Amino acid sequence: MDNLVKRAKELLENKTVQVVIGYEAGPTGVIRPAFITDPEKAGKLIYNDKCDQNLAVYLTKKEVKNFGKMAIVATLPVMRSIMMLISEQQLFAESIVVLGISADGNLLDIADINIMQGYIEKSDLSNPEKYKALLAELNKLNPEEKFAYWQKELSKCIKCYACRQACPMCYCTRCTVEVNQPQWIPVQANTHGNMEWHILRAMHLAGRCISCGECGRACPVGIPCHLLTMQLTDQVYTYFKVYAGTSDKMNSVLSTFEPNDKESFII
Amino acid sequence: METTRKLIRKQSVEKLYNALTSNRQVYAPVVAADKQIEYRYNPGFAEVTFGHIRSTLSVKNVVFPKVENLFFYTNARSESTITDIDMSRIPEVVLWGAHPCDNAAFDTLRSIFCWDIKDEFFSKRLEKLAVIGLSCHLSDEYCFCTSVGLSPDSKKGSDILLSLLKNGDYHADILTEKGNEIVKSAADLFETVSDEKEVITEVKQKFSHEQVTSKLSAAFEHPFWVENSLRCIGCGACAYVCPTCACFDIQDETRGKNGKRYRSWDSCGFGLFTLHTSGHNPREVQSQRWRQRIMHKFSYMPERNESLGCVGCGRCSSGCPVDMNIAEQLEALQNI
Amino acid sequence: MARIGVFVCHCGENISATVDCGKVADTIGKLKHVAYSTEYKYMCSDPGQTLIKDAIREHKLTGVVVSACSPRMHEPTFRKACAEGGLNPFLCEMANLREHCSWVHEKNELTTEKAIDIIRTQVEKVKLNSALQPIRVPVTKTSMVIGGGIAGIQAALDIANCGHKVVMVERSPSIGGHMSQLSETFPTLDCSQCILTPRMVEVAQHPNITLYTYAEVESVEGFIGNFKVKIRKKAKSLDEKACTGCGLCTTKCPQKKIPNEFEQGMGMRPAIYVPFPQAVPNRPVIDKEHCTYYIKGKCKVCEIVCPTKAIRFDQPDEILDLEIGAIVVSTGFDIKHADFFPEYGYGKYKDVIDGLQFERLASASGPTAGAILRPSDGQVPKNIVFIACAGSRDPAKGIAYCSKICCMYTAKHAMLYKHKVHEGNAHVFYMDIRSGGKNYDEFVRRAIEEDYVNYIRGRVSTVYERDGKLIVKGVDTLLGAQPVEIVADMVVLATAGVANPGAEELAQKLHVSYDSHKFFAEAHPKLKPVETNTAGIFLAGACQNPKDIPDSVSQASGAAVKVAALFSQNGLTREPLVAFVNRTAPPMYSTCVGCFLCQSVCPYQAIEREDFKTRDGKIIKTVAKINEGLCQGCGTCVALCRSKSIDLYGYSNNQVYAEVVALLNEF
Amino acid sequence: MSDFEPKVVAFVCNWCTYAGADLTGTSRIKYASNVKIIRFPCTGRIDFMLLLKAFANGADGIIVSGCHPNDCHYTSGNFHAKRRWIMFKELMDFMGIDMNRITFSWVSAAEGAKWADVVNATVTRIRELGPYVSYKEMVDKSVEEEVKNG
Amino acid sequence: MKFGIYPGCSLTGSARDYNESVFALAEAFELEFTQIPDWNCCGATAAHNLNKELSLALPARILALAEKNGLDEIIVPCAACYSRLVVTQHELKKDPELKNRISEVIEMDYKGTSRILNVIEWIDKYIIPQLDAKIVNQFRYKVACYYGCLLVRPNKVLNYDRAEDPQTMDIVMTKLGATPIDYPYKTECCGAGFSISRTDIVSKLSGKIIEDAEHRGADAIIVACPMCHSNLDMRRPDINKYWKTEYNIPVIFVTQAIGQ
Repeated sequence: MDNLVKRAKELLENKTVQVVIGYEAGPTGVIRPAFITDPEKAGKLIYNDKCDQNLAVYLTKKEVKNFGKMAIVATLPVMRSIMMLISEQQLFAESIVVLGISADGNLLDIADINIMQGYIEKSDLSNPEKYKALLAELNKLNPEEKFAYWQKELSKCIKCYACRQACPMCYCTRCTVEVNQPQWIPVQANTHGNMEWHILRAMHLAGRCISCGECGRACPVGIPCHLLTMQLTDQVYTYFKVYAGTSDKMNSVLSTFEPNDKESFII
Repeated sequence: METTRKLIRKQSVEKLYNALTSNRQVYAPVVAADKQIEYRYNPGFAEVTFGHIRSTLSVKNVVFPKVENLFFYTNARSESTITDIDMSRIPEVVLWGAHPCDNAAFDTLRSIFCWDIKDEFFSKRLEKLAVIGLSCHLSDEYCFCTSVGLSPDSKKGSDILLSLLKNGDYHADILTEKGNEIVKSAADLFETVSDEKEVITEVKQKFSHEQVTSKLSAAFEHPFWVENSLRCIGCGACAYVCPTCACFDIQDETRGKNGKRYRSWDSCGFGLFTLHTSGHNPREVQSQRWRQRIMHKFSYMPERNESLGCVGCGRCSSGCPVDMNIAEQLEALQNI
Repeated sequence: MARIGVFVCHCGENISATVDCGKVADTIGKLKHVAYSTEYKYMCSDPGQTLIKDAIREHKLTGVVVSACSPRMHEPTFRKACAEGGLNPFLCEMANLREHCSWVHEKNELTTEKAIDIIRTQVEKVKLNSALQPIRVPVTKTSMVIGGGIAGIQAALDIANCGHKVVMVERSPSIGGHMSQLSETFPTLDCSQCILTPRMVEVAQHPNITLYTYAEVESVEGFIGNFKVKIRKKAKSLDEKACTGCGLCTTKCPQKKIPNEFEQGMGMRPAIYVPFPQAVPNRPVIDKEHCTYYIKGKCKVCEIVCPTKAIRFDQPDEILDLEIGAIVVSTGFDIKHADFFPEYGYGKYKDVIDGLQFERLASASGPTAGAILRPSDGQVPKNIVFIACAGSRDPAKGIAYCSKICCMYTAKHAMLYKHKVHEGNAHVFYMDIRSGGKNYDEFVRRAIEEDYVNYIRGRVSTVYERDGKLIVKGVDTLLGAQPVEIVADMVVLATAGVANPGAEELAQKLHVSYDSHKFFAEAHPKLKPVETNTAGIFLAGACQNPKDIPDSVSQASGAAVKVAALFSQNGLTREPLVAFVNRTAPPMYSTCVGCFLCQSVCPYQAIEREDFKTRDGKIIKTVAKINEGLCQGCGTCVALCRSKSIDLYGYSNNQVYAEVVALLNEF
Repeated sequence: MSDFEPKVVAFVCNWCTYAGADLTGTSRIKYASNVKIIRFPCTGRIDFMLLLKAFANGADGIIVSGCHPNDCHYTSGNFHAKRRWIMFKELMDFMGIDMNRITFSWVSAAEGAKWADVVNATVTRIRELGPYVSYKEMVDKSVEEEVKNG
Repeated sequence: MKFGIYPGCSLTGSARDYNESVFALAEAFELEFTQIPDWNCCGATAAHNLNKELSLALPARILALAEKNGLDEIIVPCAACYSRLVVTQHELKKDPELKNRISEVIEMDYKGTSRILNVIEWIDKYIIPQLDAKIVNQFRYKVACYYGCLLVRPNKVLNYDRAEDPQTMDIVMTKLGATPIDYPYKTECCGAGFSISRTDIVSKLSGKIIEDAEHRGADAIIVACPMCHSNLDMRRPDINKYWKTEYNIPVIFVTQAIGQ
């Protein structure tokens, strides 16, 4: 990715941006986020198919924002996250430079939001293929089996909230779980409390989830919690024909409505 | 007590295990369906793994569970009544096959829970716990026990420590009276020591913890903290998988007239951990929280508890979603 | 410590017949925090209310639960009683034992238990109630009427006659609207201008009405009683005070070939013009788009001829800032134009015209002085075809609704034609005749039976010209779907009434909702037909949907009453059951993170932005803030808010949560 | 399970269903007493978490009811609620939480008889389904987990 | 520029002249065609009345073949074929499930990425810009542009021109130097559905179309559909017999008009 390094270096040198958020390889070889502020260190930046963390989570982070204008290495999910963040007024288009990465790993020329929008619109926005199969499997189960499956998975949860912290859309400074008047979500990490937490999380991401799968990837105990939000992403599309993160002026599904929204269960 | 070493044959290990599970809760590691290593109560012997490097979660929950009820209460019109927890319900547990780092952590935890007043719940659980440890014959790049004064075959915290021999049998170091009791209950399974070689993995020392500790005292304002914690997303995973992290939160939960008070795990990585009611937060940003974590383990604890707050298990690093590698950072810290 | 008083009402025997009120009062009395519990035959009676007032004082109650009938019935009664007893009225809740329990269940243990559950739930709720003060909002007693058609004129006069100030804003140079273009009106056939002109003059002369013509609404901010409105007064290039309205300029203007809007393009006007002779105000404006001076930089004939030197070429647009208390929207409607009907040849064939053009032809003040003549050659049409439903009730073309007025005016047109061209034949193609209204159906029957208008039930597929005649191909569905072909001299399309261009833009400025056809939406289709969902903004006339004159006028009077009622108070008092966004100490200021999804969920635009700034003005944080004047307390934002930063007085998160817990657990 | 008396909580809006239930009362139409009503200003106010809380606190069934589409007192609260319930139902179905235990309905202020029907149908259905054992078990088990050291 | 061309049955049979003129034009304007290999029937006649999946599978196969051969734009001179192909593309875009099913039926991947052009679109896009440079004789005639039914309908699907009083062919003809007449029979039915079974109806309906063009003094009727052509031209003796007339106004393809 010589182009990426070159572009990052340029941006830092001509002071267009003060920090470039990208990926580097750690000493153990694990790919991790990198924050480059010195053009001489731009060479650390890499991009390969293992770079799957959604970096957009850092765009709302105070200490990163403090640098000034940010450039960010952005695969499709990152670009969609950026759209969501702008539409939800957590980010200004002028405060970032998008170093878009195409599906085949090449640097895209994303000069502005409209170009990014065009790119996103051309892309496949449904859930990633590898999760579609898992979702289909789960959807085949009967209700008792589903309930048993999720109880078993969620009993593992330790409420470390890595799923929340890794998610670019979970940018609230105070989460519902931290409200204790009333105590919406039990503090303790038991199966029931965990289930309520994960239902809450999925509902709060309904129509906002951009299917990056970061929550599931971040989970230290391996709960496939991303399947919950991805299921709703499918359903949002089925019912309302929209995918999240396609435009910076996008209306959130649960904060808007159409009078003729169809359902079949209200009597 | 004087420690003794015996031999236990490969076949006898299973017998010992089955004997233990017949009259106690044995908490042993298994490979779960999703390939995660987790501890379960009384799994079948065939399920128990002897070849794991580290379980996803530490085993601290046997003495410091995710949630510990402290008491129950009932509110009536004029007064409230409190019902204490029936401590006798705390089961006797044998921790099976835990590695030396995890077992050493029980001492660290004791130094926190019992530094002045003995924490009842912790002490009771520890009292009812017997540990049959297993020295490490495997390790990976995250392991750094040798950098924190331990080793793959440290005996600290174990009642019995098993070490794998080349021929598949085990040496059993009987370290405490509790261990001795267990051996006595199945004396026929233990034989005299052979001269077969133990298989112990090698863990390279990455840093000197003394040097880290001495550097930290002057490093509070160092730019290191911001530079190295930018990528930290502020979840509690490192604290929750850590065998020595002991912070907890106390909550009441009332439903109608009945309620309970309990404590549950908390993490200094959370933004709200130190948030005051006033809105002021002394650790407002993630770098300050990350610094707290390292400082606590490598500076404050050695100072106050005379014990290092880290056993080098590497879980926080392997479990971190953004590769906050603690050994790497400590290595860098000792050179600042 | 909470001290709750519970008052169990027997309601004669309405409650006590199935609920064991004694047991209920006893059981509740044993609950924690219940300081007083009693039963009484009629809580709403004077002695019953006195019981509450006394108990409040005697037992130092901090909350009251009256367990009686539905709160929808007596909540105001008991809240008032509490206030008189010295307790904040919003610390009183009602438990509905009658409608929701005693009347709907048999007499048994379960019913009594349910009564206890219901009361306990309210006890738990009332413990968490807050003492609230009614919200007071001042009212600026000046109204604005947007649009000076008949609806706007009526509304403005009615409000002004109630003694309140009215600002009328009209986009075109004269008020009068579509009604001023009409010839005669159905069903009485009286002259439209004859009845309208006096009212136009009255508007101009009324001391309470300020008229701004050639002006448009630039922006609207604020809320009921307190709107801040900017109006753009477009430059007329004229000193209105100096102008005497002599009209010399209009006759001398060398540019005379501009299609006359008032005549629907069937006549011409000069670049400096008065739209029509009876215009109010009767002063000319210069049409800058067509004026030779503005285009080429020289001419100024009008300036030269003007005896009072009133022409001002360099006059700029003027922006007025107004404080307004209530707004009546009466911007009217438009009709579908040429491109919509390629199959009818409208726009292609001169003799295919629309209804408004026919009005001008038939009007005595129109381009033909009232004679019905073909636009193409000025001949009297011998055969005329009227096509009702040209566009309306045609979902395929996007206009699914009935334009309502066309049946009537088509009948009128046919009648007028027959009255003027006795030997001519008038044919009307129609889908249905919708003539509901006083004397309306009789009017249509008259057209058919007395004036021999040929009504054909069926639609027209195409109109084309051949050898100078218009061939109208249609079908007669009453004669077994026979194709009909009429060779006509003129075709009149009763084109669909549609929303005014710019209606959508205005609706957005006003924050008023509109339907898919861009008509303004009423707050409730049945019970709030003149209100919009924005408090203080009302609708009159055809901007809501196509309407005839009587309907427009009655709605305008309705809207005027709404404005007058609002202005009859010195300030607005509202129940304080509104939402609020929490505030905390710096540096957080609020747990609100400013995603503003609540803004799109709010039906009332009640959610505003609040910036927290450093001393040197740098924005630290922007969070949501509820405008209490606008919030109606639906709480949709509360349920949506992910960080639970919004809450609702009266139905707070804590309260509703406590209710759920109280209903389902042992106490 | 003949002696099983299901606990059913009804979350209703003030303007339509609450008023409709008042009408059921004034019309003296009888219905099962298992249902207890919690009043909200609007269906838009009903937080989905409250439904879960009802189950967690031992409800066997839930009714959620408000104004028919286009009749909302606040013009659009029920439309927002409808979207919310569509998503909620899909999520619950995906997780195996029994949506047969929740009745969603539109009951206007004039539909006193419909309210009685909705309640009776719901109570009958919940009676057939029995207590919501699997959810209660999860809640109880969670309490048990704490005692042991899971 | 590489185009695909789908001739369909008519162009290889009754409308050979149309085919030849399209190819002649392409050659003259240096546009290269690739005939979609192994093309099949578009199903225009009866398939869509009998079996929906069949009626979609037939055109889908054609489109899939085009995709497989990398043909981004396909010219479909026959209006009936054009209609079937566009309708299929529309239906399958609307319903991804149906798309998958049809993909299975035709045993080929179908993405729906090819752009389908009717002959007028093609002329407008590729011929007109070069016209001035190449034109030899202006087509200075009064013409009646006859669109027929399938070129512009169903309007919501084709999204081409307006259904009533379409203009595109008139505009193209104007650019060629012709004077299109105001012609109300532009989209009237020629009786194509009864082309074989009830030639009397064809004669009656097509006769009116010709009559009006003659009456308005047109020199030629311009068409862009082989079916229109055959009804207005090939059936002329029947028409004249039916109406007892001697109409001889020529009916020519729009492509022939350019070539002239």
